[in-house]
Amino acid sequence: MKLKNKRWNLDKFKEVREEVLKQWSTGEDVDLEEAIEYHKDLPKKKVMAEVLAIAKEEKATLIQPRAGVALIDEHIELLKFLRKEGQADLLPSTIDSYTRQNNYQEAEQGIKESRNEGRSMLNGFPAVNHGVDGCRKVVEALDAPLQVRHGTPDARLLAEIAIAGGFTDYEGGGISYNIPYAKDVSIKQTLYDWQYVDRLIGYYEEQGVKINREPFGPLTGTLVPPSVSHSIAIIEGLLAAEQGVKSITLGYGQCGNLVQDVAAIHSLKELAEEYLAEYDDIMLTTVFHQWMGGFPQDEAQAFGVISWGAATAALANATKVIVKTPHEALGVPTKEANAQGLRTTKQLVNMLKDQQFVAKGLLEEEKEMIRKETKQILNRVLELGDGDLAQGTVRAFEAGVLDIPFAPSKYNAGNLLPARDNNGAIRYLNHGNLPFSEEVIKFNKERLEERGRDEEREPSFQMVIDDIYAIGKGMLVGKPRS
Amino acid sequence: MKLKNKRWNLDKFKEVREEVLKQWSTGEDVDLEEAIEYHKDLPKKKVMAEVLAIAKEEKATLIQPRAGVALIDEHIELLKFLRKEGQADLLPSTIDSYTRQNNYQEAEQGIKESRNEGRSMLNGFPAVNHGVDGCRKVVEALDAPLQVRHGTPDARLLAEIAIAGGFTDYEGGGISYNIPYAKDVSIKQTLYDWQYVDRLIGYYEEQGVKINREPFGPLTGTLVPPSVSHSIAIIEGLLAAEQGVKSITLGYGQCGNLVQDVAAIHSLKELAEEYLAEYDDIMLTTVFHQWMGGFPQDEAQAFGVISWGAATAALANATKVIVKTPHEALGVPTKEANAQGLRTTKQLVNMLKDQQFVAKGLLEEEKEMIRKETKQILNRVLELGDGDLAQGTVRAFEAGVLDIPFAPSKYNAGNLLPARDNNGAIRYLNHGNLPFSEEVIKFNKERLEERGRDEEREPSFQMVIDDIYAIGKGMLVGKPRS
Amino acid sequence: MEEKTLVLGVIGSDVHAVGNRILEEALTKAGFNVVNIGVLAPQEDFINAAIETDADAILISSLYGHGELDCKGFKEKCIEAGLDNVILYLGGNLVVGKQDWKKTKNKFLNMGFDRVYPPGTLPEAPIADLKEDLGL
Amino acid sequence: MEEKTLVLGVIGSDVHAVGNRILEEALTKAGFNVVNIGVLAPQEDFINAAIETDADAILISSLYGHGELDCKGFKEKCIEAGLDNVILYLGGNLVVGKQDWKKTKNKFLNMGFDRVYPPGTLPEAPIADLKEDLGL
Ligand code: B12
Ligand code: B12
Repeated sequence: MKLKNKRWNLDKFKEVREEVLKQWSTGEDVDLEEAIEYHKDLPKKKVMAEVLAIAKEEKATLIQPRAGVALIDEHIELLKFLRKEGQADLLPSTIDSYTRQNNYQEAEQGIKESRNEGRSMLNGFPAVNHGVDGCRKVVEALDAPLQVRHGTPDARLLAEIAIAGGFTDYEGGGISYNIPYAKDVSIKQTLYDWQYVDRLIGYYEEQGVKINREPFGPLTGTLVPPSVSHSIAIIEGLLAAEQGVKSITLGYGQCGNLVQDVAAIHSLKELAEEYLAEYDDIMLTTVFHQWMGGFPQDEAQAFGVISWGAATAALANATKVIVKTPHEALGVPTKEANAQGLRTTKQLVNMLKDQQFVAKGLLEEEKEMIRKETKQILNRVLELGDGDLAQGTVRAFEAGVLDIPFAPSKYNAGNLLPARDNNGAIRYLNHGNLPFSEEVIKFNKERLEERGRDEEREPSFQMVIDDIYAIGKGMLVGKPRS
Repeated sequence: MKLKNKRWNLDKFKEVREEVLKQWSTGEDVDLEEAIEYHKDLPKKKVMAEVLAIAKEEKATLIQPRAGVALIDEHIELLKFLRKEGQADLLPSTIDSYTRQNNYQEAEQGIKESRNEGRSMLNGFPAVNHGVDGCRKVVEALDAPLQVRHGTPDARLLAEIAIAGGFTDYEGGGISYNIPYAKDVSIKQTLYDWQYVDRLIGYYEEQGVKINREPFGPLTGTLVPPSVSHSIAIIEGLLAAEQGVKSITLGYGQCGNLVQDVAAIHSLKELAEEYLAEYDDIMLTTVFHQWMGGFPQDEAQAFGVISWGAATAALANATKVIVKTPHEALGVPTKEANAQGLRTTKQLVNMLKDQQFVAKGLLEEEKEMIRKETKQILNRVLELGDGDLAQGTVRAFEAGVLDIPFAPSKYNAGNLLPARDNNGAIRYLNHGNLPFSEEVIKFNKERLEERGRDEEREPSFQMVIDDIYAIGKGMLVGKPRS
Repeated sequence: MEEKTLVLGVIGSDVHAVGNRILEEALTKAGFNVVNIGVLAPQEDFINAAIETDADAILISSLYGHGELDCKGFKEKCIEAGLDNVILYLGGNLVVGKQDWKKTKNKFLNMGFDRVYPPGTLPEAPIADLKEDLGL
Repeated sequence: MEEKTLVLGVIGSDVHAVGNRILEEALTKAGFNVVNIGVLAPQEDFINAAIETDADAILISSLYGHGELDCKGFKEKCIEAGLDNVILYLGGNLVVGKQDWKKTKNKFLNMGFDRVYPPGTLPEAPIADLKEDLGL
């Protein structure tokens, strides 16, 4: 296996493909040419890239839930409910955790037990086991675009089946679906496997079929500084574009400070446009994730957190927002709770759609800092790869130049300690080996020292822990309890 | 009856007082000197002015519900619940509508029927009927300051009883509790009656007892432009200060556009400080009311509206925020629903407390316009009164120089038509006889024409109606349905 | 079409004026002759206005929660006043609190109202019903 | 005090790493010898680690909802491996969805766990319980 950021030739793709389709029995039902025809017959309202393009044009913010259950009919019922009672604009199929780890055998078991117990024993929709026909049943039952949302390091078979099954959007990437979601899988391996996915989608593109790709922005969802997630989002966007992907949604998980969050969405868009300028005809959109860390258990408080995410998404004018539910802290939501989160979000997105958050003063300052940090990281990544982004990414993780806080992967240095400043913006308490300039380091340090003075304690890991618990306890900044 | 903005001398006050205390049998239990001693023994945490002063100092935003039921024990239970389960910082006693219209006989009937039916048949707490001792039972059972919230044109007896009963804050004013709450009561009469209330509180102040006064900011709660409510708030503040009131909270009802709302709270504070400069030792605070117009019936959507109000209050740094509930559109909330609204609000106020909305660009522009409009109104009011504010107010209502949209009172000209502009800010579609300069008129007109072009229709009453329904239907701006 | 006359108002100590204003506008636009007695209207005012104007229907709003107390005996008073045939509609937030709508509705139907409308009713509903009930 | 050894980890295909990291920190600070096998840990890894380190207790996290499937037969395997006396704690979001906690708790107690903790448990709770159960 040789990893280079170069578009795969078709021969190589087809060679690997044979192996991929053998990973589970349903693989043999995938017929690429037939699938392309199938997609060409889909009405535009079922094609993610088309629906996103309209939203982008109209500066609207679309809303999308997470949802998936074990059995097909129940899954359709769930999605129909979210469309109707939740006014979801875009639909997901969240994949169960066994499928994410390629444990199709256990997924099969989960399907059986779900049938027996009469409730979903899986935390998502096992699309591989249900196969192309199963996916198409879902696609055909619904009147909105469907996206696969998962967390799968090796997502090749899932991509083959789900896309042939009529899904028009595929989440993930070689970094974002590895480091937060795996322990022992090398970056090199997942970048390679995701080149396959991107090449597959590039192939569809070549045949005139639009499939949107969305790197998973929030990563571990826990105090991730914007420049860390931006760096990864842009790398994954570039790697996808190289394989021929044309329609890309870059994501970011809410931090909770309005200025930082708006600055993050604006700078993500601008930076990505700069970096992707070398590729033609890219349709770039953004997705904002409502708070991805620990939630309050109380539903009224959870509604507050959901609303704040919705408001921020609208003020930042993200193309879509991924919606949490009032059950978040406790468990996979009922369809009713899921629809509630959607309706709360819709109310705010509608109320705020014509309001702007103007790029002046603090906001400009924050954007500038995010831009600087991100560029310093990305430049070093390219340097480390001698100009090759894929190689550079692998080496950057080795060197801790790319590093994700709280990630389970052993391929991640894990040196970062993020903490909130006095206004709740996320700063680097320890920037590990991120290649930051003195100016950037000083900026971050000063912000945290300011908080330290306020709380009469040295910034430390205890501060980080307090921040992790804070939103769940009703605060943004984890001030010491008095 | 002669109305002048001059502090009443004590003889006049005592003369009127004799009549007031005879309005209902419980009046005779009021002993002013004993009440002053009672107040002096109250712990600071039960004194509104003290608690507000700390919040002002700390730049915190306190949260307060509306709540009141017919019977004392149930009322105490309700307030205890809101304090404990809703984390309310400040407590209310919302008075029932019969008491508000001085129908103590019907209130008595309502108390009886409530006992029989085992549920509150009144929409609030009939404080007059419960008398001084009844009020003290409530005050003594709770550990936070209590405010009377009502809507009573002639609120003299209610003030005597409730304040002697240990309440430390009294809402209302001669305009704000007349025009939105009555049909046939003259401004002159209510200004006079509220001078009595203010003089009563001024008397307490002279004896060293702090009673806070809060003009009712939101008025009819329905598309009230900030300069209208600011003008009234400042007039009532000045009238109160003249009678010796020292602790004043000025209010404003959320419009829904973030920039306008923050600009409104900032400008309200600044303008009031300017106008009140002639009085010594005034402690001025602000209150932000979550959306006061029609609510969505769906609770998830209502949580969204509540959250947006909470977020705006925090970003504007109002001293307190009055909280709505998920039952708003349907009926007086259960205590559980009330506590939910509070918890949602607390979550946001906490998450946003260290965040600022910076006064640059659009915000400055908006503030400037509100200041101009308000000053143009207030200057004309003073002119009309030949320098006397009370006289000027009466004449200004006659002349339509003061005018409140959608008010039931026949003493209100009712010429105003407010409508939202494209960003959801409230503008004057028809400014009636408000004494605005060409510049102000042009500004308002242009904003609404811009919306008209966007919606391909002339700005008209239909636009206003659409705006009134909009939030209930999940939008801010009432765009024509397509 | 023959012009039908409606008496419109908000009963009791209730001051909610916004819905009343919108109903007036909508009913007038729909071709009715609307006699709006406004807010804070006692039962007697509705009856007097209906007699004076020879009204075909009375539309009562109650928003503030005291609908039960305020509407007691209204139908009986109408009959006494010889208004047996006048159609009675009632709408708004009729009771205190969020209560089961069916029960609330039946309570007021039993009190003699011909139609009873839940919170949030848009003007289109009573307009259609009036056309039906008045044979337009 | 004699140092007690705990095996800590997140079972099954579960990758939620944050609570695990915080528990490690808190338990270590509380004076325990913590052997953290991290996320994505199969039953066997817990058992092997416990044998190797002669552990006094095993603390299993399951956040992602597959707790029922992943914990099946764990107690039996412990007994087979001669770990009869090792204390077993389980915590996290154990089942799929927001379910009645009492039922969930009993389900896992019946499966042989000594203590079972609901979502959102702070480290103080298991620390106090460990002290009690290990006689510290
Ligand atoms: C952050 C997060 C993620 C991150 C995790 C990043 C990482 N690698 O760590 C990401 C985004 C990657 C993620 C992915 C997924 N997640 Co997730 N995630 C969360 C979230 C929001 C916070 C978890 C967290 O870090 N909390 C903070 C820490 C400090 O608290 P904690 O984990 O609860 O641990 C504390 C206590 O529970 C206790 N405790 C934990 N274990 C034990 C053990 C013992 C013995 C004791 C005594 C105590 C104890 O002590 C800890 C410290 O106080 C929760 C919901 C929530 N809680 O708000 C969902 C949640 C856990 N995730 C969930 C799901 C379903 C998933 C996914 C399957 C799908 C998805 N929604 O994307 C994938 C699963 C991937 C996999 N294979 O595991 C569900 C589980 C549902 C259920 N049980 O019914 C939750 C509850 C969200 C929901 N309501 O749907 N997730
Ligand atoms: C604005 C408002 C006010 C303003 C009113 C200003 C004014 N003078 O008009 C102010 C702030 C002054 C106010 C005061 C009070 N209010 Co108020 N108010 C509201 C609010 C938020 C909106 C009402 C509104 O204007 N809606 C918009 C219009 C267009 O809709 P509408 O009034 O519902 O009318 C429509 C329909 O109902 C229907 N309809 C109405 N009547 C009829 C009749 C017929 C025959 C038909 C067919 C249809 C119909 O058609 C209308 C047009 O579509 C409602 C809650 C809500 N709905 O969100 C509470 C609400 C009505 N108020 C309430 C209460 C309790 C009060 C107060 C007692 C106390 C308080 N909370 O401050 C005082 C009462 C004063 C008094 N004596 O009446 C309660 C009533 C509770 C209950 N029934 O259980 C409500 C429901 C809020 C709540 N959940 O507590 N209020």
